[in-house]
Amino acid sequence: MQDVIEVQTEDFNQGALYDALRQDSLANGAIVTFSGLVRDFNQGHEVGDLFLEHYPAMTKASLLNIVTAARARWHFGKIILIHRVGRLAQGEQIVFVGLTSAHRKDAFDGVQFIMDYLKTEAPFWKKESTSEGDKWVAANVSDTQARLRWDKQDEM
Amino acid sequence: MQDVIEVQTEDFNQGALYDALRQDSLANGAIVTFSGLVRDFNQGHEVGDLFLEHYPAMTKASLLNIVTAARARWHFGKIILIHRVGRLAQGEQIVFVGLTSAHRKDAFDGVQFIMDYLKTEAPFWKKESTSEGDKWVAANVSDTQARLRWDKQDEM
Amino acid sequence: MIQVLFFGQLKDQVKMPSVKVEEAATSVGELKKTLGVMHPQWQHYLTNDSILVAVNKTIGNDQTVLSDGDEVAFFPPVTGG
Amino acid sequence: MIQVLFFGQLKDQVKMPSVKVEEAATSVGELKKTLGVMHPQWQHYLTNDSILVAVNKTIGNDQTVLSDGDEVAFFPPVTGG
Repeated sequence: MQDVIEVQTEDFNQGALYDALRQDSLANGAIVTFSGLVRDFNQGHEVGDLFLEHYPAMTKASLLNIVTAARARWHFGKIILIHRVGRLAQGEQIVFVGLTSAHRKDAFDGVQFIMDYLKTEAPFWKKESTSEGDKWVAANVSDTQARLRWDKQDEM
Repeated sequence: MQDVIEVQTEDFNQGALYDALRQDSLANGAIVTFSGLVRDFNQGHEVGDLFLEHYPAMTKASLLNIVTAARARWHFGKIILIHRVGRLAQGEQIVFVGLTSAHRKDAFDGVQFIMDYLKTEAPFWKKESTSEGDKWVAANVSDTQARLRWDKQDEM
Repeated sequence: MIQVLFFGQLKDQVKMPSVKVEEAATSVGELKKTLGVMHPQWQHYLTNDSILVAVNKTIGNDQTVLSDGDEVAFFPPVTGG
Repeated sequence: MIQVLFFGQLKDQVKMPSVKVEEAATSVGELKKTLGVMHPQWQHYLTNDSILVAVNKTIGNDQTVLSDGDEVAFFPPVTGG
């Protein structure tokens, strides 16, 4: 499998990951990337640092399952999925998903599918430093809804 | 307007464009990029070089209209749209669309909206060098369908 | 005078990138007829349903009104991206 | 013996990251009852509908069967990405 799936504390270089996707991508003219950053404002309050906890033994297997499920639905060239853990400051990169495909729509769908499942099934938990102390981030209903739309895909 | 809209013969550096998007993106934690490359195979035949013709006086205005229409539908931080013209070899980058948003779904929708309109309304025409000589690329019905889905958005 | 431009495959079909039309044409539809009289071999290409038109860099149609000095571009469906 | 792990806010609520359970529990539901007897103050958190469970790193539910040596993790809805 040429895919790259990593859980790491280190930052990543988006441009280098894009170049890795582009390598040998002659048959796959569409490249879509998503990056998620630490925001300064979340769920109505100011945020300082973020701490990302995970379940080490399970996290990577979970991400691999998500990528495998995406590959079962569409044809992709290469997929790169990187998620950081540990302490992250405002503006830092949290997650990268990028992939290549012969078809533009498949590429967009694939990255969104991976993000929607990651947001609802991969064992990561965010704790924010706020002016009122540390605070575990609550799960978002909109993420669950985004995830559920893939179940209904066949009816569309 | 902090947006960047360019029609150029020169190549672009995806990583540098991403860094420009990320700059001052504290309120917009989602960054989505799309890149389109020259494929080695298109509409059933092998392709060599590609020549991209445009209508110089109209092209940039058309791209600006598309970006303005996207901004009227969603809230974005920064938008970068670059389209190359002239002669391009296999594997070269043709187009880049990238933007930042506070919401993941808006970011994906925005990049797809811009690409769908660009593919159907921006005055560019591709001529491919094939083993049987030069050949103007025919428009894709699937691009028209992709473009039309935005008209129906309100019913969804 | 109206400046007429052709792009993409249409430019190859009419065998020139542009032409000046001195006769008055009040609409794009009228202009097409005038061009068809000047160059009968163009009629087939210009009346193709898929051909698009832009008047002064904005997409129009056969009903778009023309004035002296306008720039009118005819082209096939676009294929960028 | 069953190794029980807690993550996220739940770890703070039960005030420990893990606990070993020596008593046999045939299912996740049974294990929750056992934990609730051992630590009555945990009942409120473990019976929360939103709490997820993974058995040997795979998502399960109250009916998932347990065997000696299993690793069972309880955690709130995930918030990565």
